[in-house]
Amino acid sequence: DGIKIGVANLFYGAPYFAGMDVAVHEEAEAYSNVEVISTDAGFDAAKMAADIDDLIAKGVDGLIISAGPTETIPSALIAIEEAGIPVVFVDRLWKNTNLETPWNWVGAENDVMGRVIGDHMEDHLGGTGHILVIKGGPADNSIGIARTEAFTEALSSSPDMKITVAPGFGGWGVDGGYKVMSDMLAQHADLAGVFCENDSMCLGAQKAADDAGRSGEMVFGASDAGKDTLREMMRDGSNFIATAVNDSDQIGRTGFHHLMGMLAGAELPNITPLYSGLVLKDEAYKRYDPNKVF
Amino acid sequence: MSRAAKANILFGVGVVVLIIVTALMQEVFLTERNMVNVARQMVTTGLLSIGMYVVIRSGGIDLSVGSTVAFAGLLAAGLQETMPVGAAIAIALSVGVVVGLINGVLIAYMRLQPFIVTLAMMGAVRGALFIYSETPTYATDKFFLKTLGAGKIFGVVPVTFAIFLACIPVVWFFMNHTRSGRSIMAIGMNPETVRLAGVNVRAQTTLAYVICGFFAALAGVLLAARLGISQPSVGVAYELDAIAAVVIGGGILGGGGGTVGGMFGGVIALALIDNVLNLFNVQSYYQQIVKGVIILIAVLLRRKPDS
Amino acid sequence: MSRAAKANILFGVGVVVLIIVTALMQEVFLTERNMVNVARQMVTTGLLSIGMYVVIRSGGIDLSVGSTVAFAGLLAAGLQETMPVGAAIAIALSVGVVVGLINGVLIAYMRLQPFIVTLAMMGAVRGALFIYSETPTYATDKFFLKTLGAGKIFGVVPVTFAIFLACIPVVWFFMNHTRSGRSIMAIGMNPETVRLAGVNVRAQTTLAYVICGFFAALAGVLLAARLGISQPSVGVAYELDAIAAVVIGGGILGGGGGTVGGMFGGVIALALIDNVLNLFNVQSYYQQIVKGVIILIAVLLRRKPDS
Amino acid sequence: MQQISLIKVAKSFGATLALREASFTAYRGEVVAICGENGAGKSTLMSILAGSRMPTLGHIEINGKTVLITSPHDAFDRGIRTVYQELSLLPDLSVAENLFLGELPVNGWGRIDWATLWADAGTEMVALGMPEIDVRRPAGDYPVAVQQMFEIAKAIRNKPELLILDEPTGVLTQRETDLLFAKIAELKAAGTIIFYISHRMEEVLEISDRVVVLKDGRSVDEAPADMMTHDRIIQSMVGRPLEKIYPPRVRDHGPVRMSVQGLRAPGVHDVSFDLKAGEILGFCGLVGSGRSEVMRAIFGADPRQGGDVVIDGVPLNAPTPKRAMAAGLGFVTEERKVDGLALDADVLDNAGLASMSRISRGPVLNRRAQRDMVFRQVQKLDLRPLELSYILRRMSGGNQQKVILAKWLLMQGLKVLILDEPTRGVDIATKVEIYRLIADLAAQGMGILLISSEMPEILGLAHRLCVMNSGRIVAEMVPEETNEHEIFVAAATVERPAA
Ligand SMILES: Nc1ncnc2c1ncn2[C@@H]1O[C@H](COP(=O)(O)OP(=O)(O)OP(=O)(O)O)[C@@H](O)[C@H]1O
Ligand SMILES: Nc1ncnc2c1ncn2[C@@H]1O[C@H](COP(=O)(O)OP(=O)(O)OP(=O)(O)O)[C@@H](O)[C@H]1O
Ligand SMILES: [Mg+2]
Ligand SMILES: [Mg+2]
Repeated sequence: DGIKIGVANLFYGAPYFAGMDVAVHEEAEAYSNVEVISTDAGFDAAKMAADIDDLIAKGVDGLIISAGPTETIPSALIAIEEAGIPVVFVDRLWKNTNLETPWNWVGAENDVMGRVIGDHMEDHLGGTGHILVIKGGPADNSIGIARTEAFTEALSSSPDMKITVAPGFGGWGVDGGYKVMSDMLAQHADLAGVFCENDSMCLGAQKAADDAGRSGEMVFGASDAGKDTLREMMRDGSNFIATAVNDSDQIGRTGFHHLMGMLAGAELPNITPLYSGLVLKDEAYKRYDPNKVF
Repeated sequence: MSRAAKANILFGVGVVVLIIVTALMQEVFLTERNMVNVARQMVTTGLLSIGMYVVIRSGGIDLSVGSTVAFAGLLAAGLQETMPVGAAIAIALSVGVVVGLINGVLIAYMRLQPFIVTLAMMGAVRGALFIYSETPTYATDKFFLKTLGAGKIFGVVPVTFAIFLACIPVVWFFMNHTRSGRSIMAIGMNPETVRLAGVNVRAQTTLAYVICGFFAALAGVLLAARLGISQPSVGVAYELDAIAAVVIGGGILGGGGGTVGGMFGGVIALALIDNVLNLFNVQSYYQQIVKGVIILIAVLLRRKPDS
Repeated sequence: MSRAAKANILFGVGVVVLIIVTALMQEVFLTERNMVNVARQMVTTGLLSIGMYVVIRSGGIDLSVGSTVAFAGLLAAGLQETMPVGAAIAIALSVGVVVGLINGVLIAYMRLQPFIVTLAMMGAVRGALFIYSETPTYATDKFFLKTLGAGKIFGVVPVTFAIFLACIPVVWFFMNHTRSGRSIMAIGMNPETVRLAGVNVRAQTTLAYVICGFFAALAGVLLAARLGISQPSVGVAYELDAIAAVVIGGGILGGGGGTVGGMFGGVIALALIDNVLNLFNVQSYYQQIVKGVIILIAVLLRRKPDS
Repeated sequence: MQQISLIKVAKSFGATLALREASFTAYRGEVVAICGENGAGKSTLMSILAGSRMPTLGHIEINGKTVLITSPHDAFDRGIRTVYQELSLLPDLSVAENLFLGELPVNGWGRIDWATLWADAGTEMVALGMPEIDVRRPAGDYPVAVQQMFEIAKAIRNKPELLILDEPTGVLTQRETDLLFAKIAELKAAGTIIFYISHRMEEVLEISDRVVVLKDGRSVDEAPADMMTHDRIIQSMVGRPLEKIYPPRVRDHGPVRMSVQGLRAPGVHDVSFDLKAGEILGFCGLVGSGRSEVMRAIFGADPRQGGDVVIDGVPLNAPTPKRAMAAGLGFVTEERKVDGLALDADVLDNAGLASMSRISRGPVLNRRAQRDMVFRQVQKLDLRPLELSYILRRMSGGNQQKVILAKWLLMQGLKVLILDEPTRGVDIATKVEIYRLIADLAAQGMGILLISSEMPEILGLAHRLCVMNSGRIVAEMVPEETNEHEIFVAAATVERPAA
C-alpha cells in the first residue's frame, strides 16, 4: 500500500505554520498513494514529543517536523533513529541532529533576514536615528535572537544610530506588538525606525503609531514577508519599508519534495537554505499572492 | 464605615500614590499621549472584567472569554467584507451570546461545574474559530472598523474607551438596581435560598453567562477594530487578567463579594501596573514577578478580617 | 451502591468501550509501542493531577504547577552539569516544595484566595525561571537523565510511568489512612468544623500546597528527563489538564468530592483521548472540539442528582 | 384556601423512603401541629407542599381539587409560604432585601424602588413587634434568634393562605416566641391554615387546634388538640410510653475540675465560675446575653481578651481548639450547619473527626478501629439511618445533632464537655436519651457546661444555674429553688451602668 507521511507541528494556530502544513498537503494531493497525517502540539514541546511518538506508532514512512521555537527534543530524535525513518526539519533546524537516518533541513536563514533589514534601514535613515526593537518572546527564542543580533550587528557600523530594545515581549502577534509599541511611543518622542522579530508584531506596532498620529515620523521593518505585510507595503504611503523572505509556503512544498526524494533513495545535503533576501516596498506586489494562507 | 469600603479607600490611596510617584519620576506618564494609551489598553481587559464580574457574583467563573474574543473579532472582521458592517457586528456579538448560552445551560440546567464547562468551551470555541478561519487573517484598507478602533471623541477620548466607560454604569445599574441583578448577586451567596424564594435561579444564572459572553464578544469586536486586523490566536489567557481585575477589586470566587466600582479599580490598577513597569523600563521577566507581588499586595489589603 | 461508585463504574465502562472500539478499528492501538506511548504521555499530567487532587480536596486550586514544572526541569538539567545528579534533583524538588510553601502560607495563614495567589505565583515563578536561565539550559548528550527518561523496567515499562504508578497508592494511603489526609479532606468540606475539632487547619492546608508543589517539581524533573532537554517555556497551561483530570474523576472544585481512583481514571481518560484522536487522524481543530465534548460528557455522567 | 388535603403522599430519595403514606386534611383558620421523631418525614412532607420537592406517589388537593405544586414559585402563587427548619437567610444582604427576595418592588422602568422597600420592610418588622430593627443593615448583623424572626417575617408578609413553620422556635427565646404566637393567632383569625412542626410538646399543645403524628413516613395518629395529651403524642410517635423525661439528679460532686476567672472577650465581661467534677452547670439568658461567647472564648474558638481558665490544676491560656482539647475540653457548638458539621462528608468522617489521635499510630490512622469505635457510639445514640457512609446533608436535623454529640463523646480524655443547645431540633425520645447520657457523663465525674434556651430542660437537668445578662453572670441559682419567672427577671433586667 501507499506512503504515509507525518507532519508534526508545534503550533498550527498561526498563519505562518498553518501555511506550511497546508502547502505539504497540497503538494501531496498530486500523488494518489500518499497520505499525510498532521498533528498539532498547541505550542507544547512535550506534547510534540508525544505526537511524534504517536506518528511513529502509526507507522509513518517519513516525518516532517515544524518545531517553531523549540531548540531540540532529544527523545524525539532517539525515537526517529529507532524507527529508522527519514526526516525533514522545516523552518527550524534542531540541535544535535547527527542522525543515522537520512535527514534534511529546509528553511530561511534568520541571521540573513536580520542583516538585510538592518542594512536597508541603515541606508534608508542615512545612518542616524533612534531605532526600537520589539522582541517576540523570551530567552529560549533563538530564532528571534538570531534576527535581532544580526540586525543590531548590521547597524553597528553607524555610531549615530541608537537602539532601544522594548522591555516587554510582543508575543509574535498583532495585539502584542500594538501594546508594546503604545507604551514605547508614550516614552520615546524621537523614534525613527522600528524593527520587530516578525511581521505580525510590526503590523500591530504600525497601527499603534498610526493611532497616535505619529506614523509619519518613522519607518518599519520586520521579517517573514507574509501576505498581510505585503499588502500593507503595497498601500500608497505605507511606511512599512522592508521585510525579508521567509516563505512558509515554499518551505512546506520544498520540504515535502525533499522527503519524497529521500524516501525514493535520493541523497541530498543536510542543510538546504532557501532564499531569505530583502523585499522592498516597490517589489512587494511581485510576491503578493492573496490565495496563500500566509 | 464598612471594612470593604475601607479596603476600597486604602486601595484607591495605593493607586493614587502609584500615580504620583510615577508622575514625579517619569515625565511622560501624565502626558495626554500616555494617558490615551493607558485608556486604550484597558478596554479589552475592562470589558472582559465587566462580564466576569457578573459571572463571579453569580458564584461562577468563565474561562472561555479569551476564545470568544478571538472568535467575535474574526467574525466581525471577516463578515464585514461581504455584508453591512452593522450586520457583521451583530453576528459577532450574537456568537458571544450563544457561547454564553451554552455555558449557562450546561451550568445552570445540567448542573455542571462552571470551571470545567467553560474550560471545555475555551478549547471548543478556539477549535471552531480555527476551522472557520481557513484563511486566518483579515485586514482591509477599507476596514471600516478602523474608524471605530482609532476614532476619538472630542479628539481626545478613544471611542473604544468611551464604549467601555459607558458600559460601567449600565452594569452597575443592572447589578444593583434591577431584580435580575440582585437575584444574580443573591445566587452567588446561596442559590438554594434564592430558589426557595421563588426566583428562577437557572434562568438568572444562564443570564449571567450570556452577559459575560456578550461582553467578551464586544471586547473581541473592539479589539479587532483597534488592531485593524483579526488573528485567530488572539485572546489566549485573557480570562486570567479579567479574573485578576475582579478579585483585586474585591470580588470573591464562588460569589458573595465585590462591587462594580472595585472591579473598575482593579482594571485601572492592572493597566497602570503594565504601563508603569514599561515606563520604568522593567524587563519583562521582572515585570511578571513584580506584577505578581503587586496583585498579592492588592488582595492582601482586602483579605477577610481575622476571625 | 453509592451514586459516586455507580458513576465510577459507568465511567470505567465508557473508557473500556473507547478502548475496544479503537482497538477494533485501529490495529496499532494495542501494539506495545503505542501502549508505551500512552503510558509515557500520561506521566506529566498524572503527577500534576496527584498534587492537584490533594489541593482540590482541601478546597483550593493551584494554577502555578505549570510554571513549577518548567522551573524544576530547568534546575535539574542545568545543575546536573556542575554537581552530582542526586543533588541536582533534590534541589529541583525542593524548589517545588518552596513554591508550595509560599502558596500555602499566603492561602492558609494570610487567608488569600487560592485562585489569585497561585495565579500570581504562576507568573512570578515563570519570570524567575527565565531570569535564572539567562542562557537557556540545553541538554547534552551525556545528559544522565536520559537513562531515567528513556529507561524501561523489564524492557517494557517506562521508568517515568513506573514512578507515576508508584505514587498513586502512596497518595491514596496518605489521603485515606492518615490523620493528615483525612483532615485535608474534611477541610475541603468545612474548615471551621475541622478547626473546632482541634486540627491545625492552617498547617494542614499549607501541607496540601507543599505536596502539590512537590509533585509538580517531580513532574518537571521527569519531563526534562524524558525529553532529554529542559526549556523555560514548557508547562504552559498544564494546570488545566490536571484540573480537568481531577474533575473528570469526580473531584469538585471547592472541595468535597472525588477519589484517588477516580483521578487516576481521569488521567487515563485524557491520555487516551489524545492518543485515540491522533490515531483516528482527527484534525487538530476538531480535536479541540471533540475533547471539549468528551470532557463535558464525562462530567455529565457524574453530576449531582436532582434533589 | 378553604381546605388542603394530603392524600397518600409518598417520597423516596433513591433507596430511602422518607415518606410512605401521609394523609390528612387541614381547614381554614386551623393550626395543625405535626409531630414525629427525627427522620419521620415531617420536613420532607412540608418541602413537598412548598414546591421544592415533588412527591413520588400520592397527591395534594386544595379546596377539593387536585393540584400539582411544581416549584417554590408555584407554591408562592398559591399563597403557600414556608419557614424552613434550617436558616436560609443571606447574611450579607440587608434585612429588607431578605424579606422581599424575589419580589423586590420596582418602579415603572424596572428600577428597584428602594424607598418603598425600606418603608415596607420597616412596616413588616413593626407589625411583628420588633420596631428596633434597622432593615437596611445586613441580616447577618443580628443574632440567630432575630434572624429567625426575619425568616418568619418573610413568610407571613403576604398574609399567606397556608403557612408552614418547620421548628420555628428552635432558636428563639421567650420574647420572640411570644411575638410569634401572637402573630399566629392573628393569622389564624384571618383564615390562614398553619402547619406547625415542633419537638416541644408544651408548645404544640398550647398553640395547635389539631395534632397529626407521623411515624416512619406514615401519618399514624390524628386528633383535636384538646383530646391529645402529652403521653398520647409520645406513645404514637415513639411506639411506647416514655417513663421519665429527666433522670434523677445526683449531687455527688468531686473537686473543682475547671475554674474560670475574670474571663473577657468581645461581648463577655469579667465572667468567673467554678465547675466541679460531676456537676452540670446550666447557663441561662436572653439572646445576645453572651453565653455562646463565653464558651467560645473558653475553648479558644474565638480570641480571648483576658482571664484565666484552669482545668484540673493546669492553666489553659492562649487557647486554640487544639490546646483546649488536649486539656480535656469538648465543645458541641450552637450552629451545626455553620461550624458543627461537614455536610458533604459521611457519618464516619464527621463523628470520627475529634478522636483520630486515639486510633492512630504516629500519623497513620487505623480506619477499621475508627469504624468500629464510631459505629458503637452512634448505635448507642440510636442514629437513623445507622449507616456510617450516609452523607450528613441527607440526614434529618435531629440525627445530624446526634452525629455531633458522637464526635465529642469519642474524644480522648474528655474532662469537661460544653453543650451549646445540644437538643435543638432533637425529638423527644432522643432528648430523653441525651439527658440520660448527660447525667451519666456527669456521674462518671465529667464536668458539663450546658446552654439551653428551653427552660424546662435546663431546670430539669442542671445542678446549678448561672444567669447571664449583657455579657456578665448576674445571678447564680439552684434549679430546685427557683422558677422560670425568677430566671427571666434576672436575665431581662436592664442593668444600670455602675457609677
Ligand atoms: N435529600 C435527601 N436525600 C436522601 N434522604 C433524605 C433527604 N432528605 C431527607 N432524607 C431522609 O428522609 C427521611 C425524613 O427526613 P426529614 O428531614 O423529613 O425528617 P424530619 O421528620 O423533618 O426530622 P427532624 O425532626 O429531625 O427534622 C430521613 O430518613 C432522611 O435521612
Ligand atoms: N439586637 C441585637 N442586634 C445586633 N446584635 C446583637 C443583638 N443582640 C445581640 N447581638 C450580638 O449577638 C452576640 C451574642 O449573640 P448570641 O446569640 O451568641 O448570644 P447567646 O447568649 O449565646 O444567645 P444564644 O444562646 O441564643 O445563642 C453579641 O456579640 C451581640 O453583640
Ligand atoms: Mg425536619
Ligand atoms: Mg448562643
